[in-house]
Amino acid sequence: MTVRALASLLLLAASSALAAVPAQNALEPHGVQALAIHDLWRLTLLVCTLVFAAVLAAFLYAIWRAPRSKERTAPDVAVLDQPEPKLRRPVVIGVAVSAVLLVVLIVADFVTERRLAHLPLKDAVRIEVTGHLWWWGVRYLDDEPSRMFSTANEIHVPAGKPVILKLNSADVIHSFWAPSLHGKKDLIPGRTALLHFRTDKPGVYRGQCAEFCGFEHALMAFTVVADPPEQYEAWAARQRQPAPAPVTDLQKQGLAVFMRSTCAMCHAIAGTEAGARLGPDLTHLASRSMIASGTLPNTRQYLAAWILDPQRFKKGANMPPTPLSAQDLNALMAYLETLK
Amino acid sequence: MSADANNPVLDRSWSDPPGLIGWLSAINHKTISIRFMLTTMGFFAAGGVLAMIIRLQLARPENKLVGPDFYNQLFTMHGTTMMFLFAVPVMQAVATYLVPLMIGSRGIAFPRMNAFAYWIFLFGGLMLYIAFILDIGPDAGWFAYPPLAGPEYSPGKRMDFWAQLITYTELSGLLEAVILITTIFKMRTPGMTLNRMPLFVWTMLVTSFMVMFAMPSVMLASTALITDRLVGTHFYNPAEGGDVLLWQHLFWFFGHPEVYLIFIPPLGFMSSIIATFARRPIYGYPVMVLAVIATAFLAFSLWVHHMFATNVPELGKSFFTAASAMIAIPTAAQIFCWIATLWAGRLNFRTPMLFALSFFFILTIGGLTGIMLASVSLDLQVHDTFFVVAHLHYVLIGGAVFPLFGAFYYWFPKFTGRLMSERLGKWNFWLMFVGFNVAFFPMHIAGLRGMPRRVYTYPAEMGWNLLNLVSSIGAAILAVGILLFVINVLVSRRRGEVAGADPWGAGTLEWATASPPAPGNFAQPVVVASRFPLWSPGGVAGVVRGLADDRREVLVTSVLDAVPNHRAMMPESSIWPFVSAVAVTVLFVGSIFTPWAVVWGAVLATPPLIVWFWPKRKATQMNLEREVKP
Amino acid sequence: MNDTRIPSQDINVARLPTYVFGSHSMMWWGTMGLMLIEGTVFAITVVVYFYLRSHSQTWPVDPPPDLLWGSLNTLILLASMVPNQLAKRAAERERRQHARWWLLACLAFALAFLIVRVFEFSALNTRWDANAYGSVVWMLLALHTTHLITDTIDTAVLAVLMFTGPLEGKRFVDVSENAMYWYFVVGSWLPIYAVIYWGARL
Amino acid sequence: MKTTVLSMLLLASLAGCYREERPDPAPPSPPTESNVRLSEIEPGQKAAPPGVSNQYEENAYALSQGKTLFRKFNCSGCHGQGGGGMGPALMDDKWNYGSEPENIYATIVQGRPNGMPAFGGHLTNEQVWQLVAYVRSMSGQVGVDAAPSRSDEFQSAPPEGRREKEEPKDASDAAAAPKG
Repeated sequence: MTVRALASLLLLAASSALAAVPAQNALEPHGVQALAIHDLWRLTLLVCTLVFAAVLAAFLYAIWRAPRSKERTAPDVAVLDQPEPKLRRPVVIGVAVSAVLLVVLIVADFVTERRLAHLPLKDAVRIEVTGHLWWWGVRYLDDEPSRMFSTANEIHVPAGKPVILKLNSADVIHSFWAPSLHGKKDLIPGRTALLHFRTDKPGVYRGQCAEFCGFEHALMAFTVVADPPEQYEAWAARQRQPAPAPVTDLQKQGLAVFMRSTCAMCHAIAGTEAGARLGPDLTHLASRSMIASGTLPNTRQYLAAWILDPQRFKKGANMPPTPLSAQDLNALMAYLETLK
Repeated sequence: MSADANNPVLDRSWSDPPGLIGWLSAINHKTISIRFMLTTMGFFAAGGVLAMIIRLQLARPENKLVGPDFYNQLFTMHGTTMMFLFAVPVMQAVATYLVPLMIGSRGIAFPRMNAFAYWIFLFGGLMLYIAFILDIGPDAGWFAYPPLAGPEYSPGKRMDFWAQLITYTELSGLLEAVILITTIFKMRTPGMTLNRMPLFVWTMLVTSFMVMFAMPSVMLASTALITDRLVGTHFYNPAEGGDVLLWQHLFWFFGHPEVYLIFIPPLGFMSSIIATFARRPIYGYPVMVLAVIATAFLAFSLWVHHMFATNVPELGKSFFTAASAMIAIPTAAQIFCWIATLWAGRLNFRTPMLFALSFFFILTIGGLTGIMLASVSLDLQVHDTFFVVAHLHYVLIGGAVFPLFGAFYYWFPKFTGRLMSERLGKWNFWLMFVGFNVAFFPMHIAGLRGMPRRVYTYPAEMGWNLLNLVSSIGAAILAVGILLFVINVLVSRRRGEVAGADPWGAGTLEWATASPPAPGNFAQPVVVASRFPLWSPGGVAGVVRGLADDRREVLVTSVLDAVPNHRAMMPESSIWPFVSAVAVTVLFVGSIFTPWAVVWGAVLATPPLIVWFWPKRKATQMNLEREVKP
Repeated sequence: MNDTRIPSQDINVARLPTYVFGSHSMMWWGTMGLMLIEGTVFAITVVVYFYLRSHSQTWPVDPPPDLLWGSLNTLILLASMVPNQLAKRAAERERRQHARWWLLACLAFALAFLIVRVFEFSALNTRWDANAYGSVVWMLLALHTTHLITDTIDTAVLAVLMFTGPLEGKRFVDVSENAMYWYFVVGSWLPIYAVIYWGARL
Repeated sequence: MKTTVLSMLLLASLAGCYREERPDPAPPSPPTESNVRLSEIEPGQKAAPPGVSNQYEENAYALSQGKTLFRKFNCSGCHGQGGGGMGPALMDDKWNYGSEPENIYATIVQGRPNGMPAFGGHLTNEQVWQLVAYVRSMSGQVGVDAAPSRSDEFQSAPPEGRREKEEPKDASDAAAAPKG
């Protein structure tokens, strides 16, 4: 009965997966590391299922074959004083087989760990990811300082190229986890951790914080966008540019609103006077597909609603509500939309 | 067969005094244990209600039932309650009832300390729940990782209450460990050598030793957290030379053994229940004992597997992978021994047995997923996801709660003199079993499909909706099952079938005395010559004569072979453990608000403790009259 | 009904003593249990000290504690083992007079130690809220002081009891176990002393 | 008897809610009319105290938010961790422009001569009141059980919750020379 229930459950789970976008799933690996772990998973699952089936079969057979009794049935105490070789052998064999299987699994794990650790890192893209309450700061590192740039919550990487993430935290412990690419790694204040991965196929992969980090831990997601290499280079080149100067009056007015309201206290837009680093870098805000750390799609309506009252969508968000007149808001939106 | 006879003199000398003051002064181990069990089960119910709210919130994506602030308090309280206010103490609570009976003793060692430990536990739990009701419930997780739980990111007093709760429960737990070890080592009835002890007593002995090495670690860690928060020490402040991972090391050095503190006593329940309902001793007694001891040792060498996602050195991780996997071997050995026992036994499927047998299904799954978590690489994927939630509930509910419920069905007649309803019991069991699996199995899949733990909401398009809905339905079924248990207890306590001394035809000493036992347990303590004295042809080997009935005298025997050594006089009932616990509570709660509370709290707590110790002239006089010098 | 049993191994315990000294007594096991727990606390705190040290580039961050008071206290503590041993022996021989005075002597040593302990705190050259080094050093010393204070109170209570009564044989067991606990306080001080005073100088 | 206990519990729960509520309770509204004038000649005067009671002073979360803002908006750039620097110290008993919440509110919103910028418009009302509450906690003006404890950073002064309460000495006349 239970087995059937499990089977149907699994089926249901599989069918509910159809709607899911983009992948955030350890069972749908798209990076070399996630693949290696997935291989290990399949082996482990197989071994464990067999063991489970064997134990359950032995148990069920034992209770099926044993005669029944009542409270008053005379207990068999004679066995206290005599060895029971018939029972001993299966128990010893069972323990021995368990030990052997465990060794197999441990060895498989070591092999997988080596696979994970031996990703060739030549020409790797280096990205510094900083965890904040509750968003991800992303900085593309380069030997040449002028080629560095910042963005947030959306990490573009070239498909087929190794990526080195340098993980830091600005406040509490977070954990970077994009299950389709690799396992997770904690971002620990006072320490720096490294995470290497490579994704071989272009695509969009979702991830989210996996270490409880307070209020809005649930809404601290990010996306990793694997672009074909040339497309990635084009993207990076654009990101290195400062924000375009506002052209129309409305856009100019929008920038003015940005500078004189609360926005400029926290956000930076390269190419303007806004240089604060407390919130996500907005230089190329319009090029990102999501806002509020993967919480809302980056559309005009959502962005405007978010600016007016972030707590409506993300109760603990540190961004304060900004009461703007319809006119100011319109101008601000017009300006922000130019930040491609 | 029963060595029990009515003995009003003995009853009077071991009874708790009447009245309210008497109620607060009670120190009889059975009285305290019943209160302890009821208290822990009360917290279990409270924790369960919190869990139901969590499941309601997660039943649908983007649910607005509770907000993040309350949700964080909910799951923190749920975890804290289940770990610190239920799972560990309930085992000790049951043990303080059963261990003296199983070893044929009239009482427990240090009975006043036992009462004190109970009151401390109760006050700690009440403090936490009162704080929770006042919106000062802790909200940084039951694991309270700094810096999130530290002064900067958990302002206010919420986490101080949490940290102080740790002090309470660990103090209580440590005292109980000392009490149980002394009881087990020194108060066994003559003839009960170590290798004739019931397996449950063995598991409690091992558990108590583990408590003594594990709990100091978390007490120190939480003390450091309190001082960080209250007086500005820097244990967890990286800017001033502290380290946030220090907490994780200390916490998991306790936290992992804690799982085994919860899991090992139920192994003893299993052995008691299976032996009785398979009508034969457990196969492989020495293996069972050694397996438990091996588990205890290994349990201290795998705490780092909770930290695989941090940047601890890779080589170290491999060691912990191996250790974590190897701990499966002693458990496997025990499972095989039980299966062998069932194989060669004659089985009686009463409700306690059903609960015990469900272990083979649920715990085996939990153990196997545990092996997956031991692997560094797999852990990197499933760590901190719902997969772990599923795993830990399979281990703790399958490995501890189901056997515990079996134990309640099994020993309920001993506690109350009446059997629990078998019909309700079967319903209770099957609802819990089905509900549990429906609730927790889908979580494995949700975790693998990318759902992290401790999230108060999730987007609708992640593909987790159905899994979560099924989990919530299962949780509701599980809750109905547990509700049936409560009903069964309430009904059977008054109307259940009268049990008699030994309703199950069991073989260990707790069944040799009346149900419920008289205040002095055994009118005539027995001499044993077997692991199952009541099953031996001719019954127990003999009786112990010469223990006074008109006062609280117990026989103290040698550690290994239980050779009679001396007669010890146990203390009279006293209100001072209660008063001391109140005073210590003032100290603990006060020190949440000001460090000076440690000073004036200590000044307040010292007099009751001295009065507690101070001998009474009359009792001393009586003792002197009968004193026999060594 | 017991009388009808045939192969009876009945035991009569009426003539067994009502109290004993040493490892046969329950009090000994209780005390051992507490010592084990507190020993674990000390050991873990020392581990914390070295853990923090291994994560710190400079250690100690502040100048190491002055040696004078700590070393003086070590001497006092070592010397206190003499009256302690004598109190223990007097108790085990049930000599109330001797036990009284030796307990008082122990008490005097304990008080002397506590007084010097105040100077010790002031000579640590760091504060608990200065940095992690200060925190762990204060924690170590404070933990040990807590044990000292409790055992001092315990000794005082027993000393008074020896004077005023009511007294019976097993109170001497209490005195004997109190002495054992004092050994623990002394024994645990030596590694803590080494860590606080010499660990900072290595 | 029962009702007494119940109502007391209820009362206590109100107190609890208040102290730990997060996100914070609603702030007081800004002073309707400001009488702070901004010019070098007349460096502002003490506002007539309209008696605004700032609920944030009793809310631990709001105070800690205030502390975060104080650091993140670089108040510490001039005022240090309270000991002062280019700007006056905030943890002592001297107040050039008044120590009452509404005075500090005005100071933040309107700015003061000699370097204190006006943050009006750049901060929301909530943020200003959080800052006000925090600034007052720096000299021990708020309850110790709500005041912030140490931060996870380099420590140059004892945490706010452990400071002695200073008796504010407001500079009584406008002519008092601003510090720094």
